[in-house]
Amino acid sequence: MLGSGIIKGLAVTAKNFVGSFHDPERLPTVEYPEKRLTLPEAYRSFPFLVFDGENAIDGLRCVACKMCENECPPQCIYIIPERDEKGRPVKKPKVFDIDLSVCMGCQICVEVCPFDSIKMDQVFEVAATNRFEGLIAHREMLAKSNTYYHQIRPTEAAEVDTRLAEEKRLAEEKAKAAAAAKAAAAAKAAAAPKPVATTAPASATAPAAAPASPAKPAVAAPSPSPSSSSSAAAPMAAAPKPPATTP
Amino acid sequence: MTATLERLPLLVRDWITGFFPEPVRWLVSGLLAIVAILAVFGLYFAYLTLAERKFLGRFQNRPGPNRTGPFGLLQPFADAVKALTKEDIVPQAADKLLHFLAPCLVVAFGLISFAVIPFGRYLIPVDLDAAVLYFFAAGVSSELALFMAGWASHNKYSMISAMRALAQLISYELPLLLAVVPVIMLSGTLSTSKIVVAQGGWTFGIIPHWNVLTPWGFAGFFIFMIAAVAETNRSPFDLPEAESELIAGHLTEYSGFKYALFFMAEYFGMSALCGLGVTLFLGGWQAPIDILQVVPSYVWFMVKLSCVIFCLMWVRATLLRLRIDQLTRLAWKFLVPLGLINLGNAAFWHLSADWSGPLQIVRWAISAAVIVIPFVLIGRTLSSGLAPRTYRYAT
Amino acid sequence: MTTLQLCLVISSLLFCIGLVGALSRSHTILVLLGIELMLNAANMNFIAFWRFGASPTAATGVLFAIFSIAVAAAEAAVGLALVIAVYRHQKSVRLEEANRLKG
Amino acid sequence: MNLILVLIGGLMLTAAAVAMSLRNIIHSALLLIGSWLGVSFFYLWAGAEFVAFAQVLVYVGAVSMVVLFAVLLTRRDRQDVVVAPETRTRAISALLVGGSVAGLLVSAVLGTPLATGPAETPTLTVKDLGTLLAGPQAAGLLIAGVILTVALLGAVVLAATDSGKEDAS
Repeated sequence: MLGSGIIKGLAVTAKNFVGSFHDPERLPTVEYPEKRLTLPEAYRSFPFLVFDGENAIDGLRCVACKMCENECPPQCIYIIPERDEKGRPVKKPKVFDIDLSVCMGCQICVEVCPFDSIKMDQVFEVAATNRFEGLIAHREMLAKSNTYYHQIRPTEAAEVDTRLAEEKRLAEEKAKAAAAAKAAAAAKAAAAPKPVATTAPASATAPAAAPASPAKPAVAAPSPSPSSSSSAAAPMAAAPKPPATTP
Repeated sequence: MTATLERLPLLVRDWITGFFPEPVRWLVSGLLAIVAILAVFGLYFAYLTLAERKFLGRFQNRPGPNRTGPFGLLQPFADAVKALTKEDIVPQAADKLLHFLAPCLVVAFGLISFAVIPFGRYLIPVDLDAAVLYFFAAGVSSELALFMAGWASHNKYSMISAMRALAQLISYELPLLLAVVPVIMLSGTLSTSKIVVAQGGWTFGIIPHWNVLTPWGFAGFFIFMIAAVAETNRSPFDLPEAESELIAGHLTEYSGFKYALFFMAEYFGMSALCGLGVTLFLGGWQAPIDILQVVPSYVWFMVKLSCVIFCLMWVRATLLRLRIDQLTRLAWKFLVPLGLINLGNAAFWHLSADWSGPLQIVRWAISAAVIVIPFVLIGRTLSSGLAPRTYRYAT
Repeated sequence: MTTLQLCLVISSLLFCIGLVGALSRSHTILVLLGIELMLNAANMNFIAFWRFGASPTAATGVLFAIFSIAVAAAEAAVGLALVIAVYRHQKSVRLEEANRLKG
Repeated sequence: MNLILVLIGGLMLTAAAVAMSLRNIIHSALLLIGSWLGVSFFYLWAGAEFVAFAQVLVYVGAVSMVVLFAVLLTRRDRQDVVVAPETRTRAISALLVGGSVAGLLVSAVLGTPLATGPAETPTLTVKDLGTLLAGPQAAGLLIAGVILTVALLGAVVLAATDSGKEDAS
């Protein structure tokens, strides 16, 4: 009969109306600034830089390799590497800016970062009174501690920490092996003039690991370890060897 | 005690007019009536907007405005301040005079309809002999103001909206009047106060003699309310300001206080038309049960009015906007024929007024059949080929 | 001048304004509106004679005015339908251009 | 008493005269609505309540809508509502005719001794009107109803688009 659909619809809205007064399921709205929902761990807004230790700038994991800058689709990242007094690049960003009004939150910078230094934040209240200065995040603003990272995404951070520890261990072992090999080579120097051939399996990591040692001996080492490839948050699993940005 | 409460507004009026000399008392009492209507319905309008927003929120599973004051009770005043402080923009190519006149007229026409509505036993601003006719004469004029707004804005969307407003008015004026005619026929008067008095009395002290509780009155009430929603341009018949198609229709080029005036006029018009519906069909200020007469009559009127307006909000929260051809088809192919049949039904009811005993049941059965059978048949014709629909993706 | 005469003078003037409008304008709708004004002037006379005439109890004037208003509505509807029909043929609403008997 | 009448009449006549001389049809139509409202105020002043409300309902509610619709349907663009001025000879001759008719009517009105009845407002309730319309004047009512129905049908037939013909042309 004509009108039965209208009555059905009215019944649905009436249920909503009555239910919203006593059934929490029917009133899912949260009074936002006072009450906040716990964000899901995978929630992401804009990137931030992770640092270890106490000092935000010195502890930055970033080595200013510019991979994220190159890969960023809207090109919102701007990096100038630090240089020492002789003009040689140091493995630290002097300027690291992200234009938040341009960033689209695609997470590609996180995917490509070989050093686990850039991660996605969960802060979404980034309103500013100025469209230009207010929304450009500088290095100091972006740097957030590893503890904070553990707070916002515990699972992923733990995974990253294990992997970094593993890599550190591997790098140390390798350094030890290299040292041992060097010692052996030195011992054999008189007899055989070709010492490097014995360390062939580790040669892939050598160019990056070796120059990293003066500043941050333990942290940076891209690892082609297959164990982390299952995790979506482990971007370097299939990452290629970083280009040699350092001599 | 009850009598005092009932006469309270009159006593207040007499007390105030007592301060003035005799020759100007009629003027003062007239002005008092105007001020009272403006104050009461101004406040009613303010809280109606809040209630509408809160209720719509509840219908859609959200709490609605609740930030300004406790439970958002100060929201209407915040809105008023905002509307008053906003810049008033007049388009350069607009017809300046008409652009200014339209919001003023729309509120004026919305307000003058209140003059003939009996708000209580002794509370009727003007007790005209041809009150119902006056009401409709005042009501049709407001659509003219909408046309002026649409025309003066020099905007194509506003123009389309103005055309739609006219088409909608012409289409729905007829069912509205056809729904009212049976009431006038049965009560034998055009005066709203006498129509309310004619609906007085209770069977066994609990069943009121309201028009809506008869077959023809029930049908008439529904036709009236559907047409009233269309006349006041409310959802689902808010085609003149269909925001998805016409931005805001005739309101597109209005801002600030002029916009607020249109908003106010919409609510005044709705209150007035619902007030007429209450007067004609729901017994006006009559109490629903005999013993509840201790409550003053004007309270009953406002309670009924609020209930009817709540139903309109409920409908607004539920139904989708019609297309313009569906809108006119509903009027001409459904409401007008039903209204005409209902007229005959009311005539039968009038002629069979002296049937009693078992004949009373026959009377009810015939009257109900006369309205239900055409409803089903016309409904079947109208919806043939439309239902049941199958949806491929939705369940 | 009695009140009745004043009423009649006003209605005569209204009639003449309608007449001048109908004669001087060439837009069909305006001509129609002028005729409506003349009709209104005539209605005013009925009411004036009912109110101030010799036998106000007869109510004939009021009844005549009611019928006249009803017929005026019909007249306006048909007239404007004619205007639209003419416009559709001639693509113009000016009376001078509607000068052919054959459509 | 007469002051109110003169006021109403003056407003009504001014509105009508200005409406008839304006070039923008929409403005003309809206001003004419004002003039019709003035006529209804006259009825109200004269005590014919029912006629006054019927006048508003029919003229302001229905006729004006039809007029505005006709104006909007018979234009090709927005400028079409502003009509070209009439020729001078036409205007002058119309004014001459109108003026002479006015002079004739006014002098006739003023020159005729009119029989006036009692000064008090005759009471005519809606109920009286109803009994009159349904009793002695029933034939008139029926004829008016028939005329309205025929006019409605005729207007629809006239204005309806003959779709087949439109395609051929």
